[in-house]
Amino acid sequence: MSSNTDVQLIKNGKRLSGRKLEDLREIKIQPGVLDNADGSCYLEWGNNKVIAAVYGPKEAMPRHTQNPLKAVMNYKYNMAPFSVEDRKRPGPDRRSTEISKISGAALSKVVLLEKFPNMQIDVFVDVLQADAGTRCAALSAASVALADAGIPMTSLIACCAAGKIDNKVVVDLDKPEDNHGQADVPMAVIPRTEEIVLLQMDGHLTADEFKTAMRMAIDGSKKVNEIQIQALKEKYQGELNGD
Amino acid sequence: MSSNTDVQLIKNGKRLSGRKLEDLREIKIQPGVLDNADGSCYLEWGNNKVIAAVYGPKEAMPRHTQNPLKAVMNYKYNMAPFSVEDRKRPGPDRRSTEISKISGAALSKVVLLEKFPNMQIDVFVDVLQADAGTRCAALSAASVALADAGIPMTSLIACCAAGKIDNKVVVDLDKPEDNHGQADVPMAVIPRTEEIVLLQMDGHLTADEFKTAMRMAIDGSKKVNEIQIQALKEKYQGELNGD
Amino acid sequence: MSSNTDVQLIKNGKRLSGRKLEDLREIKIQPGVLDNADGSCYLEWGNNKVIAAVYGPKEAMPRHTQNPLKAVMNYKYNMAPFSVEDRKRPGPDRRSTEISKISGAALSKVVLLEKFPNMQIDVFVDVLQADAGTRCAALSAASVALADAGIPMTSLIACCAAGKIDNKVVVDLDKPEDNHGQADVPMAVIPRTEEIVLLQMDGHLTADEFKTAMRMAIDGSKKVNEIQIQALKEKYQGELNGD
Amino acid sequence: METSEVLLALQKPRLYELAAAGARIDGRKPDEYRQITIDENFIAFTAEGSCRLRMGNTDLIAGVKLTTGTPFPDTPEEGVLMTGAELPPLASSEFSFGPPSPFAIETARVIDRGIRESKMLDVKKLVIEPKESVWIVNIDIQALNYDGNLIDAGQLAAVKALLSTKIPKYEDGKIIREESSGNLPTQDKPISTTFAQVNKHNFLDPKFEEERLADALLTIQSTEKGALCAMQKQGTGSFMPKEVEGLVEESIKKGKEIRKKFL
Amino acid sequence: METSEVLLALQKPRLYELAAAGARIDGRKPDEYRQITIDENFIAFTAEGSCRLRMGNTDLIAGVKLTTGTPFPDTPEEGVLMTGAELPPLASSEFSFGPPSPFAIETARVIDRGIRESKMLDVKKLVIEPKESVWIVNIDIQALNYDGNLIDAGQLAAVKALLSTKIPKYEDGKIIREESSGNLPTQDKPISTTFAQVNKHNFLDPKFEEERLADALLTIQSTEKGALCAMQKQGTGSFMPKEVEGLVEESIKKGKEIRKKFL
Amino acid sequence: METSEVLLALQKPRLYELAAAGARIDGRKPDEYRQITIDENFIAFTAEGSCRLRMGNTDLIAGVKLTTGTPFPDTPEEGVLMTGAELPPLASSEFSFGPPSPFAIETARVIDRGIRESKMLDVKKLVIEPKESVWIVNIDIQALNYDGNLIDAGQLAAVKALLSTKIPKYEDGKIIREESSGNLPTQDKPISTTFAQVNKHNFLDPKFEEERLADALLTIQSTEKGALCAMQKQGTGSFMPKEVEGLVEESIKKGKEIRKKFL
Repeated sequence: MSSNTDVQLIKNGKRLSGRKLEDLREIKIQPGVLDNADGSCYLEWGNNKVIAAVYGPKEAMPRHTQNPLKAVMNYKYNMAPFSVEDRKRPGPDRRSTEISKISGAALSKVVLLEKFPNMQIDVFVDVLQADAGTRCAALSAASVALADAGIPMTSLIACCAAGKIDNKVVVDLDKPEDNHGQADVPMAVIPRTEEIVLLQMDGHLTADEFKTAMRMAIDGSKKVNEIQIQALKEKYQGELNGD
Repeated sequence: MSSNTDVQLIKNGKRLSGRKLEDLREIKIQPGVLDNADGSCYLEWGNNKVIAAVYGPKEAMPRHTQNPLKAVMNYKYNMAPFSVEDRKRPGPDRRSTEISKISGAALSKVVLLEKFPNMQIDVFVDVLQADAGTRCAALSAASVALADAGIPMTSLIACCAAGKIDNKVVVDLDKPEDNHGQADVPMAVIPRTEEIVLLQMDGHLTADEFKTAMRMAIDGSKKVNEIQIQALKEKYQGELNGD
Repeated sequence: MSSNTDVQLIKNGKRLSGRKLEDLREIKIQPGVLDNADGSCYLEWGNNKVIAAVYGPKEAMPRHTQNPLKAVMNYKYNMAPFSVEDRKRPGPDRRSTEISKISGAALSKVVLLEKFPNMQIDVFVDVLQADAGTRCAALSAASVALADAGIPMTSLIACCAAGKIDNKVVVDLDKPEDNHGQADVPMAVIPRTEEIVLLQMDGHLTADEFKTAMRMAIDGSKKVNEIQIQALKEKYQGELNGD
Repeated sequence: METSEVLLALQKPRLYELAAAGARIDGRKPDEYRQITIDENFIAFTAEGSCRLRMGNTDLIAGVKLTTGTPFPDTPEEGVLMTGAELPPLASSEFSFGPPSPFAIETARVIDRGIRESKMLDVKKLVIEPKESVWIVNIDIQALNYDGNLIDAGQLAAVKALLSTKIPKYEDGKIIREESSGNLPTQDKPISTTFAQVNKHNFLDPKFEEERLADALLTIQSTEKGALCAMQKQGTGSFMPKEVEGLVEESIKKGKEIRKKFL
Repeated sequence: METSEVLLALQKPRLYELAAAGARIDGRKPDEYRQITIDENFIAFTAEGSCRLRMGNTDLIAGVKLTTGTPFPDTPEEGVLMTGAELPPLASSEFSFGPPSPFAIETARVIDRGIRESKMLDVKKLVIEPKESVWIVNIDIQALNYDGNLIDAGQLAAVKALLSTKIPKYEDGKIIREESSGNLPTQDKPISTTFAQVNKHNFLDPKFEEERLADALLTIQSTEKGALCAMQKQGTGSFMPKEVEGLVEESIKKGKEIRKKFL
Repeated sequence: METSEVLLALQKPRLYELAAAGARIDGRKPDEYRQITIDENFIAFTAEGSCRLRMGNTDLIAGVKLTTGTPFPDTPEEGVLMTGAELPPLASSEFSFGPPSPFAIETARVIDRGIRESKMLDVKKLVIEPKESVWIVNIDIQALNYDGNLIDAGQLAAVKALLSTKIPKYEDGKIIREESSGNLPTQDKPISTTFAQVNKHNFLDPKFEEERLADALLTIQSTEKGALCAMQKQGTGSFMPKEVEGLVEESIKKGKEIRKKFL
């Protein structure tokens, strides 16, 4: 987090964006938006715009990566060059490599990989426009794209961050809050059981603040999950109704 | 092409080099100059100096590139570090990658690739000294090197550029003309049929100017072809006569 | 070597470090220091600190590197980022690539590679702290690590450099001597036979000076060899005695 | 040969049979574009200019980012144009990670060529301080779904994005992206048209199967005044001179239509 | 699957059986660190700060080199921290040459995160000339033998190395490494604790087999005052919220012990 | 093992049998160079200095390009020498694309070493402005056909090219390549000699099969005054000290001959 915390981010209990401490930004989810992918999802979350594509299951390549007990989960988080204020050079960097690693691990908890020995499942997420919280947006979209691809899962996973700004714990930091905030705690959970499948933290939080943040992130994730389910319902009920 | 067109390139119908609009620069072609290659060709074209080597046909590697119906044509255009005014870092760049792609496609039209299933034919061309028109020089040399390697072809291909300088359409731009000219149209053709196997254009040309340029480039290519044939004859007649 | 030779490196027959012309720096050798490696060796030589690890023999990979007549010797010399005054970017550079090539060749003379067809033997040496003479320190440590790994060899090899400073031939240059010296001759030998398995030279030496340097380097190597043998004896006698 | 190549090759006979009668696999006329849908300023929050464009099932975004840097030594009084194309495996199982493929490089370079050679950008107005500092106009094409003809789609998106691009304010050596000092100075609108030669017929705007199974491809780009600014022939086949002349004519005509409809 | 993975998997049943009874393969208690041995200033001849640290059979060196450079544009009045982790094949047959693996990158980034976010370094005091020139503090972790838990071992070594780091003298745009202008300005001492979840039990300081066969891993880092500064969950398993709360508490407690004992 | 290696190995018995009698596969005497042909200024249009050299069937070009840049911090008043060797697959089926192989790197570095250590270039005269700007002398060896002994051939070509190199005019921070400010300041002419040890005999100027099948190789480089300036032993064999002394003597003698004949 920034060492510069002298920007006032909360006034009269409201955040600069007008949100209350526990308010999420607006989220829109649209599954099935790409023609080539086996499953896909477009997701807007505040000013974040991400798109996820799933390819597979298919034979794992190169061959030495094949696991006779289960499929390999291959998650790639990527930022488009124009997705951030200072143009990003195309290609993976250290940050995206780390995010890909822990996000793929999070999905592996719910995807029934053991149904597909020797296969791989590719999940690609492109961040088209970034406004803080992109790893949560990406993973939430990926989960919907996996459902859209018909890949068997025990549950969707849903994500949300909490954090600290102006010494207050809040949910779902946006860009200015992330730039001038004091802590960020991105999380992903299995909504029904509250099992935590992704958890990171940076900044400064007391143990009590962390407890509050964890609770807010879980509650936020559950709200995200409702929107995920609604979006899938709309698509597939629509299809069943012949829309 | 340059945005700087204030240099006078034609005076009294003559170009700075003394050439008329339809004159090619001097071209020298020498097949069979490299010992290791299966076929080779050294070519000078004005101040351009290029050398082409052909290796193959040989088993295509890595194996997944093998095509059971025909050989893979593998063309690599490369510029030596000292071949240009500002030293070029060794190794491929975006420009040479593009040139290699379209040049290999051009040769594929005439080489009987289907005679060599699962094989690859490597064509390497090094530009040793550059004076504009290197892709045409390279491809003209490559065609002779393929003949020198005894690779069956339906025809040689011959190349020549046309362009526009001082609002006149001319053939075979040299370096100053390329730097200060208005358009460049590199082409490669099958001389007998005038089939166009390589065609690029950049700069500014009306449809009519383009027609003229295309004609001049075809005619230029035919002249190049005569020199190609002469060079091959000299070498192989010489050999037959025991020189 | 430096073009700057105006630093006085020898006074009253003594070098800046207090050494005489034929004196080596202090050397400490400790085999068997790493748990994962099949053999290892930590070596201090003046302020040089190097660590060598041997893995193998094991099946050579990728498969096309396998040689049905003998094992592949794979030597990698590497400098830690903090091992030199100006931080070194991690990863191989041209210098370390060259050192790895000739050091692996030197070891290949004594290791019984033909006993292990289709296998590879990996020798990794990390320079942790550098004080001139690192390639000799690394190779001396590698030889002990191979012995520690139980890899059959016809002999240990031992290394030492000689050089010229203040117009005098001396043995085992340290950093200031290397920076301001006139010539450096790193060598590796089979101590018993004096066969030279590694030899490089740079700087300025007359043929006679070179002869002297070669002799001093061989004698230095023999001293290094005594320390190598002593270190191995201590470890393995200790083990036999149940220490 | 990859499995995907084998599967693709299986479609060739039908494609060529149809073409013999001038027909296309998706029922289009030879000179017909697929439906083009444009989302302007799709990346308004972070890009200075942007456009999402769908051409049938080809779906991509062109984003424009302005940065500053030193000019090239041989053009000290001109801004710089840089064009890249990212073709990630998200957009097609044909694509893979790693450094740009020859296909991606060619796509970016041909898009760049038309924009550069039409002099669409008035690069002389992109100088901050001669020799020292100029605007670098970075166009990035990001493919979302690949169904052929990335060049035409990418260039139309890029031109559209450039036309909407705002130059950030520049003060005391700092870019202030929140404020704008006006639009990018433009002076032309190049249009790219790509034809696929299938069994001697030339089909405009090839979709994936047409592009990949064609004998040859010809891209022709023209300016507002109907001059040519860029061409590129791809593929292992050939074109006859008369054929090229005809396609040039058709390209200029189509360019005018597209320009009228979308720019 | 590599042979080594298959061999490792064979150990899983025993590991999980033991864990069912709260026991570990090397006999340690669940909340017990392996023996930690520290060689301070191990690289005194060439590094500004350094520490060799063994945690059981995990053996590594943290070296600190100070270089100078321009600050990041958004923090013109702050020095720069850079952390890398080299995990060479010398240290384990698990590792290979080439660009850093995701595992190495994550290791370096999590170590970096705790040092950065605890504000251990007073980066404002690392400015040579605002906007122009600042100290860059390069921490390099070099693994010598890998037996699990590189994050805790690497971060402890790095903190130790930073505490002993001398800033070279800087005069007339030159670094004079022979002379020092004092210690690195520090203001905290973060401690990292990593837990491996094995069959529902959480084991502190996992050794290789525990780390690789665990369902999940949780790293928690805390400051001197007992606040959290960094966390990272790894692995395909999950943690319950209450479980995390318990580990947070344990981490803060363990952090105090380690700090007292070694710093 | 590559097929080419297997084929090469088949030639070994004959090579060693001949060598037992001091004979070589191409009939040369042990201390005989292949025919050397030199084309001076082969790249006169674009390079500041150049030379094409054939040594038997080994064929290469050395090109010298002068650029400007900042000096190394530890030698602020010296120009810079950079030597590269490109060994492309055009020159031999032994070579492949990609980053330079260890063989190419060693070749370039040994060529560089002799030129650098003989002090052939008077680098102190290559300063444009101390600390700020110096000439960088880029030597690039481009192999056209590889038949062994690239080091001797490449170094002779490089020395020849350097002797003919013109320094471009430099005015107002610009290189004016059309005009020259004189020759490169040189003060020595190092010569490289390489010997291949085959079945205990040492053969000067090894051709491909000798180089690749030799037990060991020794390169010795000497200055005009007959001092040594660089050496490099390659290969898995060994040399006896007396053997090296003999080769040093022969190298110095051969160096004088070559220098007289070609420089």
